[in-house]
Amino acid sequence: MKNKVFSSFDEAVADISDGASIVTECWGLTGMSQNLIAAVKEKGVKDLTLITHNFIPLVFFGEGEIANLTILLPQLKKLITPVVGLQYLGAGAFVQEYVEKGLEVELTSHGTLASRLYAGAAGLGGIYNPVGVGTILEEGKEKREIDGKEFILEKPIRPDYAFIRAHKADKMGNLIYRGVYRADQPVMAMAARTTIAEVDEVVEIGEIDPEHVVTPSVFVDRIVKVPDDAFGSTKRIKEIIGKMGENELIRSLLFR
Amino acid sequence: MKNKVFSSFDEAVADISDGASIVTECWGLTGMSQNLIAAVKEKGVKDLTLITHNFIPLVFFGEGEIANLTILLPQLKKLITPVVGLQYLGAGAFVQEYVEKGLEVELTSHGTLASRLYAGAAGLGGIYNPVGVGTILEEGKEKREIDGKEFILEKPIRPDYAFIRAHKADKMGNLIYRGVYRADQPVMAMAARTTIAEVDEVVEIGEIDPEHVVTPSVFVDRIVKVPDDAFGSTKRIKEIIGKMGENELIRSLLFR
Amino acid sequence: MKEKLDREVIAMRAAKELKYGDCVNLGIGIPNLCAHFIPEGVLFQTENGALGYGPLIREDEIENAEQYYVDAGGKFWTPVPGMSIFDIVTSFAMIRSGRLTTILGGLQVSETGDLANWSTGGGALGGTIGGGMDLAVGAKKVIITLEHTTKEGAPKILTKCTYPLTAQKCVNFVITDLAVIEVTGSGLVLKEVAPGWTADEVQALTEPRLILADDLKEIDLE
Amino acid sequence: MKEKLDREVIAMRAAKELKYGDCVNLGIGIPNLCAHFIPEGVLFQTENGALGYGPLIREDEIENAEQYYVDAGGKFWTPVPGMSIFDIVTSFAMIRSGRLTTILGGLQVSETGDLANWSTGGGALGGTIGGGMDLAVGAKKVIITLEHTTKEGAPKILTKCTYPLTAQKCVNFVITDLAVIEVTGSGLVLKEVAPGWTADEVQALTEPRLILADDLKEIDLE
Repeated sequence: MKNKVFSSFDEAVADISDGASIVTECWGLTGMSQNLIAAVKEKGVKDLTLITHNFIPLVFFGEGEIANLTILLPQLKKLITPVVGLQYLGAGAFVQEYVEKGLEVELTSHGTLASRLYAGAAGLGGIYNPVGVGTILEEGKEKREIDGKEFILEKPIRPDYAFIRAHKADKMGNLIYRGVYRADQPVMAMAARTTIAEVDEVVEIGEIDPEHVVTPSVFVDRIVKVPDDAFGSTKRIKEIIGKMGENELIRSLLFR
Repeated sequence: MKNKVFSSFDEAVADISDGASIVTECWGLTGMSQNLIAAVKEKGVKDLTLITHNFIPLVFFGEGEIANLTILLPQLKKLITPVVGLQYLGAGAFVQEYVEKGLEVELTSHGTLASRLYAGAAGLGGIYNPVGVGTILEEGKEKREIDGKEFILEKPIRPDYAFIRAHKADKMGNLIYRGVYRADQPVMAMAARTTIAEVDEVVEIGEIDPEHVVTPSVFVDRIVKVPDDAFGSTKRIKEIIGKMGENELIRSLLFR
Repeated sequence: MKEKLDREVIAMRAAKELKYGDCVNLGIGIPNLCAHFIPEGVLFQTENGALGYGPLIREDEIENAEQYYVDAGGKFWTPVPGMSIFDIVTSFAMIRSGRLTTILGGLQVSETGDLANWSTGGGALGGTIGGGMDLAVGAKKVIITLEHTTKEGAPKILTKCTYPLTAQKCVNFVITDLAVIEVTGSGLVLKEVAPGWTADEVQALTEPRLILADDLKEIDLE
Repeated sequence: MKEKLDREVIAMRAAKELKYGDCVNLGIGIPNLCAHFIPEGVLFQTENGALGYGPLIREDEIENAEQYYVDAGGKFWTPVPGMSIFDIVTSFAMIRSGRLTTILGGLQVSETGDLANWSTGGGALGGTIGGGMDLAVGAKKVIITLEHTTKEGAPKILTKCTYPLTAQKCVNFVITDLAVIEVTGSGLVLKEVAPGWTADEVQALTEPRLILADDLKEIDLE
């Protein structure tokens, strides 16, 4: 068996170069591959295309508490996402200065992004999508009536890399998630050419029931275990959640 | 909670009428919803459209031993499938007389069928498919070059009914499969308007771990438990497999 | 000035559209409040991949919040038996295959059932799209909750939306602080009015002409 | 007449194209035989939804056959640790995303790497399509095993296939009972010949012109 287990995040992202495209998840704190993101920040590669379901400045957290996706903003050439910022924090205003310097933002919807990633994985050339007709999403795209209904032609997404945050990997690369950490990660792993996973635990072959595998090993190229003191470790996330109650903005947003 | 558990197969298919479309699985013996198929045969509805990954006369088995999909042949108006018959048994020759009487056969490939069912579930109007270019599958379809590669426009499939053979259902309708029984069944359940499952076991709510659910309850409308003496029960399949060794054709096909 | 319904009552009325066995995805704002009024046997769905989960974690329960169990808006919820966890491909097949009901907030609704709810303008970066467009297009029933007019008194139910659209011809029901309106092929049908309000008074605050339902009645919260 | 390689030896040579860590989908016929020669650390994939499963059940082991564990051809296999079970959407994403190698049987291969392997004619019902088209189009490496000529001695490697195509320009390697040929942008490169055969003799049984590899050698089974 190929050795897929890497001992450092730096090593796992070592071959990522300028101009690469990366898909990664971010639904609030969940499923974020914080250490891979931090490693790409550190590496300083530029002109990246970033594909993500949410691109939100998590202003609630202190410096060094989390490595949020938005730290990559200065390294981006293009951003494909359904969510830039949060409405009540001024939506996409925080990326405006980068847009003026040339950042391209391609909006999409969550479901459309899921379908486009699936299309990338299944080798499709395009999909006629029912979502976005008559909206900002149809601008510049082919529109077509099929069986009496209008659709927009959307392109597949086939990223160079997927950064995955999983719960457990066995040494072959089979992954399981936990709760909504799953979300878009399985389809990201299928769509990407190279998949790198950071995981809570690396277990022996046979410890994951074959029926429960969510991402089969063939889709996973590199695995790094998240150390206890690293970003997004169970311990650190617990601490962060514990402190959420102290922040009035968080209290009002998440608990009322 | 809605009562989804039906006490008979006849009751579960009671509303299926002439002209309905049904998707169901058949990979050899596995995953076949034999009792729902037998109930539709018994009911005698006609002009059905049948969508399946394999449509194969399982000539190895005796009358009454299994209820194979091909028993529905006289009731079909249209068949969409990648496999009609087996090459060494004369391929599609066995449907020829029905074709002459008006049966329409639409060929596809396994992967294309999977994508078309997904497209049906995701509400897509069509997909540009890389498979089939330059083959019999492109006949009568739009062909188009996208980014230097040719694709064929394929239509989504949105069947009226899916017949599912699962391992366990909880009373809400969450399903798990076992081994390769899974195959195309999850996407069939997502694509169909009404999903009917025959299962080895109906268990209480909470007995299926939420992380292990393969088909979420919302996709499942009706559930029937397969009695021990019914087609495809664990007991009957074991008996059939036990007798396989006695059949020289099976021995040569499956074990050499 | 006459009293309008408050947000809780709008939510309560919207929740009445749901019945035993329905699966529902609730948007942010008034729709979120519906959770408190939803009848037993209705399952909640969240875009990021869960169905049939339990109540949201309350402010005084933060210590029970688990990172693995949050909805698409980041709110923590409680796992319960019978729920299911799935990936986003499955989640949006669920949303787009007409298996769900959705209750969403609205900025504007048009006579033909167009919905604007993601942006008041400002271009691509003026709002966030998220999964709202998918829900509006794909759900079997789209219920929009909103206040009947802007703070300045201008109608939000318009002949044509002026804000960027979320989806065309997608709305089935509109529930406001003044009325319950059904979107039909012939136009907007006024089904219920808030206590103390007349159809004429509601019409005066609505741009397109309302068709009065044969059984037009006062909003019923029973 | 000079001896050609038998089916087992073709399979053995084809198996040599696989290396540690590869995932492979084997077609029916000669490809199936490759299973006996495949190096350790190569994982098997079957279209109906399993990866990394164990050996096929042999004739004398029927009592161990389990209905839940069969490949796409209906053959029973043995579950082993590390394998994974998945649905067909995942399976064909695996196949079509270039993550697999495939070894397939062939009826004809053309100069440009077109493949015909599902039918010898007879229209839509003359053969079965299955997942072969997906594998031919989607795999990262497509290896075709076939006898170099028909029983009557006519070449199966042709300028243009005469049988209905499986896919265009999809073949990377052709392994026959006489030769190993690589399909390149400039044409068919003859890399290896069967023991006792010369390049000219192989060319005589091949329709398109073969380019001789600089390191043309005898088929190597070490």
